[in-house]
Amino acid sequence: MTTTMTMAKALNAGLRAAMEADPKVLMMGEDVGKLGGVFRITDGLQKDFGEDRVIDTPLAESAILGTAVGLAMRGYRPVCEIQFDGFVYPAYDQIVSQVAKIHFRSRGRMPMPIVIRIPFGGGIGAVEHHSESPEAQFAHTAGLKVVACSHPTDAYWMIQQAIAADDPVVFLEPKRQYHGEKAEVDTEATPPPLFTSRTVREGSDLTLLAYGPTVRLCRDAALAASEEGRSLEVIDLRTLSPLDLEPVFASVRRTGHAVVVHEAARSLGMGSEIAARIQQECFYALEAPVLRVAGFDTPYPPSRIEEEYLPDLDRVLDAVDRSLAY
Amino acid sequence: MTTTMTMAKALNAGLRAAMEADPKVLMMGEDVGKLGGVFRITDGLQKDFGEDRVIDTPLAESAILGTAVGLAMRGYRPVCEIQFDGFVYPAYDQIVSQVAKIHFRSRGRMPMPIVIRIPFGGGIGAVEHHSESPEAQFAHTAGLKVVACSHPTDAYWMIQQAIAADDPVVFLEPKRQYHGEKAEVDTEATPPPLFTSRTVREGSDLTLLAYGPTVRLCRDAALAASEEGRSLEVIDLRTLSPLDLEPVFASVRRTGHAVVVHEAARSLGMGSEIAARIQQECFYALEAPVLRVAGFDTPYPPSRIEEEYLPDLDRVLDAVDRSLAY
Amino acid sequence: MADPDLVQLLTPEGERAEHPDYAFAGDDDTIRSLYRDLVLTRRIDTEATALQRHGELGIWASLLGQEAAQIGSGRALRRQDHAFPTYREHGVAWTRGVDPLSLLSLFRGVDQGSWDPEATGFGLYTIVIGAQTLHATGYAMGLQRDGVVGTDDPDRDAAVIAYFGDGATSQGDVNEAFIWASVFNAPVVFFCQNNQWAISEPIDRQTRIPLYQRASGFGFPGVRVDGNDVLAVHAATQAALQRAREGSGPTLIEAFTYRMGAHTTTDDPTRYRLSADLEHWKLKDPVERVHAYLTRHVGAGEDFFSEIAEEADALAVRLREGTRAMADPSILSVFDQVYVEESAELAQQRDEHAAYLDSFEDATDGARR
Amino acid sequence: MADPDLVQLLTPEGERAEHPDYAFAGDDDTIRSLYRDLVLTRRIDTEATALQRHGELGIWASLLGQEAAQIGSGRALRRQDHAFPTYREHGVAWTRGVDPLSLLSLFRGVDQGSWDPEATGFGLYTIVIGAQTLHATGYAMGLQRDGVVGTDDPDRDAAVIAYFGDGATSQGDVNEAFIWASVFNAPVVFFCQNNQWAISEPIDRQTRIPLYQRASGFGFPGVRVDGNDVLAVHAATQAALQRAREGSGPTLIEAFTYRMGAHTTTDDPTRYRLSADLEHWKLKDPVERVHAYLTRHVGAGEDFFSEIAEEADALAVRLREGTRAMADPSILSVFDQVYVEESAELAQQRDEHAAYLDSFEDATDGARR
Ligand SMILES: Cc1ncc(C[n+]2csc(CCOP(=O)(O)OP(=O)(O)O)c2C)c(N)n1
Ligand SMILES: Cc1ncc(C[n+]2csc(CCOP(=O)(O)OP(=O)(O)O)c2C)c(N)n1
Ligand SMILES: [Mg+2]
Ligand SMILES: [Mg+2]
Repeated sequence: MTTTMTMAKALNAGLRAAMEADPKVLMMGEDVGKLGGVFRITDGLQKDFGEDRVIDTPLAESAILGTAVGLAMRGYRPVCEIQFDGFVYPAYDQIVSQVAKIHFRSRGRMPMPIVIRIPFGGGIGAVEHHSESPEAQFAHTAGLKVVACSHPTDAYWMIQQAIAADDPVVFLEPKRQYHGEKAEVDTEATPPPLFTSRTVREGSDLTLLAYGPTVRLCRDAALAASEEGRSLEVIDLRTLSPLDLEPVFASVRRTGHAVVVHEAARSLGMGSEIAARIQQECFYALEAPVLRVAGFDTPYPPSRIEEEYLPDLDRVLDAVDRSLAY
Repeated sequence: MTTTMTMAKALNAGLRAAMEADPKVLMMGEDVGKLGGVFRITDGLQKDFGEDRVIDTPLAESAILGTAVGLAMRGYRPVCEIQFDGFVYPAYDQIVSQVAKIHFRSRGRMPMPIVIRIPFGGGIGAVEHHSESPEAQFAHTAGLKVVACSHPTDAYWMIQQAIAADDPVVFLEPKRQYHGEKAEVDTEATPPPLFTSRTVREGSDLTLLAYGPTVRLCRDAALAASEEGRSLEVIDLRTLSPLDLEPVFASVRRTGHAVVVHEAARSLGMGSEIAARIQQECFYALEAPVLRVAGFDTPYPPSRIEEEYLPDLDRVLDAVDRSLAY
Repeated sequence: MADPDLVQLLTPEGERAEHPDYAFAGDDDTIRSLYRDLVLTRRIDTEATALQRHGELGIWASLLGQEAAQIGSGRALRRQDHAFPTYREHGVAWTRGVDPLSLLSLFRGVDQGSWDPEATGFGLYTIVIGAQTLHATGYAMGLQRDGVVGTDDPDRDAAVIAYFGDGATSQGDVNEAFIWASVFNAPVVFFCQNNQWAISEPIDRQTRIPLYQRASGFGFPGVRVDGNDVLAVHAATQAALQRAREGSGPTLIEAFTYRMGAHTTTDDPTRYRLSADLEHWKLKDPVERVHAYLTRHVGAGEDFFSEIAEEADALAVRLREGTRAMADPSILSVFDQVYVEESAELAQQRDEHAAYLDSFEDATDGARR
Repeated sequence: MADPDLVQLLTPEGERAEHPDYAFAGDDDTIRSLYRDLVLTRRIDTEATALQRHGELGIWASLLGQEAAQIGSGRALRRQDHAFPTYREHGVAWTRGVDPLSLLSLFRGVDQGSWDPEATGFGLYTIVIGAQTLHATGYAMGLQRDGVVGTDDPDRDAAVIAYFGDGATSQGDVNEAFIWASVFNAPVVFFCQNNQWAISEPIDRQTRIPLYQRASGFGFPGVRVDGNDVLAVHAATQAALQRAREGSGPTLIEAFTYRMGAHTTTDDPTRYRLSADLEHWKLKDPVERVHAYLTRHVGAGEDFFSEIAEEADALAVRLREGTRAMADPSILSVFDQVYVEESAELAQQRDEHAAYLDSFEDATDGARR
């Protein structure tokens, strides 16, 4: 059965399916209940599953994660919503020192099947702290898994897979696309495994690597480039930790060129790890250095200039030009 | 005048000199007063400068940094001691969303001359959370500067330079070496600028990049390699944000080979950024991929096996072999 | 009957009330002046909301209903005191002489706060809930070290006031601020505007007892005032600030009020609260009761009120025009204020981007793809 | 004279005392059994300290002086209750049937906690100060959702106890745990061992009023008990646990005690505290007073005491030998327990390292450089 959905609706439907499938699944966070979250991703869930399973929490992110740990120890599968990317940091300690480490600390006795949902990325005209891209910090943290969805179909399946996974998953949702492009979601299809990347568009001249909000940008760039006779392959990384780079290496071995695109600051962003891995695995195949199009190494700017700050079609194509001209 | 000092003593002397030079300099942290810190780095300072300038704080890292922000706004220069690397995370929000961003937010009106001292790295036989290497997360955060000292002379000067700097500096101290190798510190010398890397040993076959605890390891590796007729150049990065890579590029252009060594987890560790930058800047000069010797992508292990976990001479030399054999 | 645990000096009907511990320190002229503040503050808010609707602001956080809490407390500050706001303290900003246009530029997305915190004694807006309460406490510790607490010199002694909401009381940071202020006896007044809501969550999601009682657990006094009564708020804040300046340490003030509008312009409160509540609180309006008092007991007439209305109209025009005239910053400016001492690395990143931008200028048609 | 704000049921001299609200629920046999616990716990501690001195443990956190606080509270737990410790609750571990050897293996650096938290009802040691108080609160919320609170079935109703120190009360996490427990009325007992010190910092760095009063600010009861009086601790904990199990929500217990030893074996308390304090607290020893009571009022004789002493000696031997016999884990094991579902990426890292290690085996002399 296929239904046309925005990403917001797809996530909502995915969460609902997960709650129906397993009574141990809980939603918790600020405003997730009656309001259905500031983005309405949990819309209607409290009404249908009750206040014990969809918990409007006190305003304290460390406690959202800290109590989720306790609930997980008791056999629950908490899905924590962080209202905006910039507000995950009060919970950082619980995430990196507890959520990420308890399975290891307990020698496997205490799995932490917690999902941390984070609307991330910019472009919504918001004030400070509402447009951050914190993924690299989590991907650097052993014990966490980190994924990002980029369109409604993935959103629908990936959130269910993340909830079903027995490891803690940081689940990144490109908030700018919540209410954007719709897609036909086949709710009876068999989705690909969660921790896999996926080729979105095939091409032979250069490999464009993206995740979350930049997948669509890279698709657009590939389209624009094709009009100039250039064939770009676009890969949606989907999983940032673990990385699923074999398909990337295979692609780069064919194209000889790679450009990574993300909104997070360039230094120590995902692009750094991916470039480091590609140059190691595809050393002789590379015809140009791996290039990165990313946020600058500055705080996120005031929103009136965020479109100039964020990677855009021109900057991606410029990098493509530079790589191919190398 | 030169004095023989351990790194612990050198830091202590540097802090004392900074407090003498500027009455606005404050020390704050858990146990920094009467006890002089669990590593005795602030030994004797409270006695000489009083409880108003050397503050034994309540046990709350977020508040240590949060109040330091307020003190900085009032014109003070707080030097915050985080007792162990693993305990910086409760303060993470204040560090990345406040300390790092207030200068930017205020359009330059509010500098944040705060130093965050963190004893970091492993090898001291400690329990969990006492052997972490959190540097990459701070180096990814725009608005912070991040440096690491590796021996007593640098420790003496760099801490004073960090305190004198008008930007927030995360100051990483390789705790394993606090009471290790002593050095003759010339307290009247003119130190190199803070945000510069330094060539520790010249060589022509391969460039070894290190900082903090791995500098000594790489020096030892270069020595061992020289006995096998290999000439390794060792660069102490010293500054992790900003990076000072021009000397590194120059070196790699000569040697064609580079290996980065750090204790932090490999994925998204400093090595990823450095590899990404080297492959970009030295593309044609590289004769082998940039290799990384780092902590594994796992939590830090129980201490009885930490020596097997940490990068050691064999692993460094193995990477050197692999690079040169490429 | 009056609630014994709620300080009230002016009833919703506009009648003065007595309280054993608190008295309003001003005269009727002061009240006229506070009334003007209340009206102008409300007008700033109305205008900003309209500007947001017209697409001139990205978002706006309305203070509707909280005017008295903000004006009463802001006017209790002395020049040398320092306020640490959240994102909703437009009324306090007004009392500190911050040009409302600089609030609007923030919500427009032109900058993140352009006023001078030291010159105005009004810190930058802080969006991460509760973070500023620690900054306030640290600043207060700085005052202690500067020797401007408890000197008995009223022009010298200074204090700090930290604003936060009911929701914020659940954050670790706020509780740590309570602890530090108590342990160091810091000259800080914790001013909680309990507007009953944290976005969609009612106060019972944050506490099961009245918030002002939180202070007792940390060893300092807490008081609940009618947050819609500008006289009571002024009196209670003045007393707490005086305690702080004298070196007697922190106080928690809970200003019991109500968020009459949406959380921000992107919020839809009809999803989570009843309009009956709003009706109830309309009867307690903070501006109306001063209007009633001034009319009935001070003989303020048409002249007085219309003069203020004109001033408000003029202010609204200035805000409207000023907002529309605001220039966007240049993208290259983002590189400039990251550090005091720019790094070569970042300078290179800026230069590269400048060159990239120039490449479009150089292109024959000057256009991007 | 008895301190009215301190629950005491057995004086330092070994005399029973009355309290209007609390009574010890056991008989003299129970007290004999508690005495045994106290002695054995102390012996575990002494032995571990010695093992550390001999280089067999990396570090040890002594509970000397806190035996009664731990045994009294631990023995108040029912099988179905769950305890969340810090790193010092060796006595509580004992009451939960955790083999002390598994505490030693942690401090030796062989693992990070090898007992089964679900089977023992005793969570893993948590070193980040305060973090476990939130885990405890979440676990308690899980009990509520499992329907094992307030059912009136004593074998079913369960509660949680969270241990933490005086220093920990300053952490945001602990205060957030108080808030959540209060808002959700969670069945959790917050058990604070106020041993007067957080490493070198005396209690006045954390609070200016008695800690048990903290609870009132959050809307739940707090009580201070003589933490060196095993009967009082038992009674107060049992009452608080019962409240929790019945669905009446959280309680804060402050066990007023003293850290008689160093913070850990790496600490040197002579740098920051006076020996006079120690002398004062020696008179309040938690073991001695039970000894005195048993001797004077229960007629426990040589037999009883020497039997326990022998048991302690045997335990010490077992710990010594068991510790020395502990095998180090293999380095490759660090890859195994990072995730439930291993990733291909990490498997590759393990395989590479295994191959690297093998390369030494293959080398003619098998030796590394
Ligand atoms: C740390 C953090 N978490 C979440 C948010 C998102 N958020 C913004 S305002 C708000 C509610 C604040 O409620 P309250 O403290 O009562 O202040 P009010 O908005 O009512 O003035 C939330 C959850 C935030 N800004 N910071
Ligand atoms: C978040 C954090 N900060 C700092 C430390 C280092 N540290 C370990 S124990 C301790 C003092 C704890 O004092 P208290 O809570 O009174 O417990 P006690 O050790 O007295 O039992 C400190 C500061 C830590 N473990 N965690
Ligand atoms: Mg509110
Ligand atoms: Mg203590």
